[in-house]
Amino acid sequence: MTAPDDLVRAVEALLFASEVPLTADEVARRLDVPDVRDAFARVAARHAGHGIELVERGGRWHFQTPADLAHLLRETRETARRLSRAGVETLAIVAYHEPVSRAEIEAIRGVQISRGTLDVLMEAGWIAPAGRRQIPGRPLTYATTPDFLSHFGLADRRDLPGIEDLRAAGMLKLAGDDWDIVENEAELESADESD
Amino acid sequence: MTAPDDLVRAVEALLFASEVPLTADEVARRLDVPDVRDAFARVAARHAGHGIELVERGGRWHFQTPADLAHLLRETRETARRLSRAGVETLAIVAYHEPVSRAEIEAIRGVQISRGTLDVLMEAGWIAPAGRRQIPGRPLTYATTPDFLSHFGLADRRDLPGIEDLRAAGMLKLAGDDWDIVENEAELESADESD
Amino acid sequence: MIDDAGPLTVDLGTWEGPLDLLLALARSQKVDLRVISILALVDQYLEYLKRAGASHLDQAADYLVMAAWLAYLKSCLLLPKVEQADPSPQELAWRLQQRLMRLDAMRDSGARLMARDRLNRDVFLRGAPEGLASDRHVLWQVSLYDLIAGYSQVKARGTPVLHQVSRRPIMTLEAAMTRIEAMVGGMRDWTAIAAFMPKIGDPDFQRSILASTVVAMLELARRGTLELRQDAAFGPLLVKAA
Repeated sequence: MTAPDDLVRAVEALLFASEVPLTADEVARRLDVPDVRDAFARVAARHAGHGIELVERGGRWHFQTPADLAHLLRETRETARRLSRAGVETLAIVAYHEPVSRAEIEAIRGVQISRGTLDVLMEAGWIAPAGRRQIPGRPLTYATTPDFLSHFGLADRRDLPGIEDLRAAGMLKLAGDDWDIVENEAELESADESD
Repeated sequence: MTAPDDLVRAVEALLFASEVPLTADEVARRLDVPDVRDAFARVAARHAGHGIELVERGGRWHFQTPADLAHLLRETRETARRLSRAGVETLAIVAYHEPVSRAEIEAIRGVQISRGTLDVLMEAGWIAPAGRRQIPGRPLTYATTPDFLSHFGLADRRDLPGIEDLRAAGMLKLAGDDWDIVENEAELESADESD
Repeated sequence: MIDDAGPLTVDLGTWEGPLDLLLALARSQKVDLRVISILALVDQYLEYLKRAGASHLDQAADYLVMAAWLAYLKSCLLLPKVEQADPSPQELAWRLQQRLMRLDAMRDSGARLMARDRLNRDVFLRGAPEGLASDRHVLWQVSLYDLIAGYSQVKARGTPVLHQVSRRPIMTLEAAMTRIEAMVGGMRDWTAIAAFMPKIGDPDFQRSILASTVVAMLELARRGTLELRQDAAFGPLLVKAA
């Protein structure tokens, strides 16, 4: 084991002490150095396979325990609240299609979504409003947040399970192209949509 | 670097995720092993000299960042801001008339000054309280500091240009200025000072 | 599970909308969703709906809309392939298939997402991080020129005000104190404050004299030169030498 250089030590200490995940830029700015990528890689390498690991989630880095030790740690922590089936489907639709409007989510699921479903996902910090679509009615769209990536252990949206296959199969295109049936229905439903 | 054994990994993860420092007994009980002393020593050795360290305090163990890196966890961000006009004028009045009370500054400026103005000048280290005036109400007076002189490159407060200099330099356009009148007024007004 | 449910009465409440039911039926064909038989699917859907019975019709309007649409689709598919409206029934059937595949893919993706190593369930963050703090320190920018120019402005602005103030007839605090100190030596008995005030007609000047006299007396009382007494609120203020 070689002695760590000062920058690597400093990067490690900052990431370890921080209460929130940090981007490489934030760390570099705090340490007043041009680049910390190499130091990040060295810290990550030092911990690989140990009881602490450094991971990247949506460009932000944090230390966490490895998943295989979950059984040792779980009992002290409350387990995450179970999401309803509608919640799970809605989250998946947002994650794979973002940004996506409520009417588009409903078109894919074939049912209206209750107001509570989006609220629960927003309260969990996993999705957030992501601007309005520039079409008549200017519907609000939703997208996932950095916390979503952290929570589900995704370095990037490209890590979403099977997203490339789904995209290649044309499954991730939103209404407006070849969705006449859906669109008619979506229009019908959107008339019911009060908000 | 050798592959860490499972117990060492588990000890490390447990101490990392715990919200409070843990005793060796607590860790041993959680992991259902007779002794963790050796594992503790190995975790401590792994981090020695790095940006994370395992320390014992009164029989309880926890991770912390090394003391020599503590300065990295606190950063001081310097932002440059222009002093407000009220601030500049107040500072000038203190410099020319010190020691001077707040009511006197207000009398000279012809407008009230907010408490914040004096606070900013004191925070900047340019003025400081300079005792109370021995008149009714015992108002606090202010004077400039050595930092003030060094910031403005002055050897002495008397190096500030006087009224005649200002007039000669064309900076003072109005005729009929009289220091005595101002000073009389300052004394008069000090009787009204409420704070 | 749909197979198992076979002859039982179908509770539409179990499915979230017709698409959900259709997907369940399509899956019951136990083939790749890409090759399901739309005709078989339509028949199963209508059959299930029939079994669901009238008791659920009130809450099943959208199921009936879908049933009508599917019946229409089926009839189109069964008709000989002549000049048909655009889109063709084959096209519509394909789209329905796509829709089911898509819903199925999202359902599957959601399950895979939930099964990932999740924060605070499978992986844990540091329990007690020190935290990073940011102190803001403001560097105030002001030059010597700003300072001098600022003072010049104060002086230039202040001058006219002074003339106005000096015209007002005023007894200064100093004057009042000198006057009272000179007079109070002889006052061994409680004496009303008015005795210390010169009789002058100008009411503005009178007010200034009263104010300065009272403040001067308070100051002299504090120094122990005289004593003050007031028997009732707003009553006459009495003075005597200490």
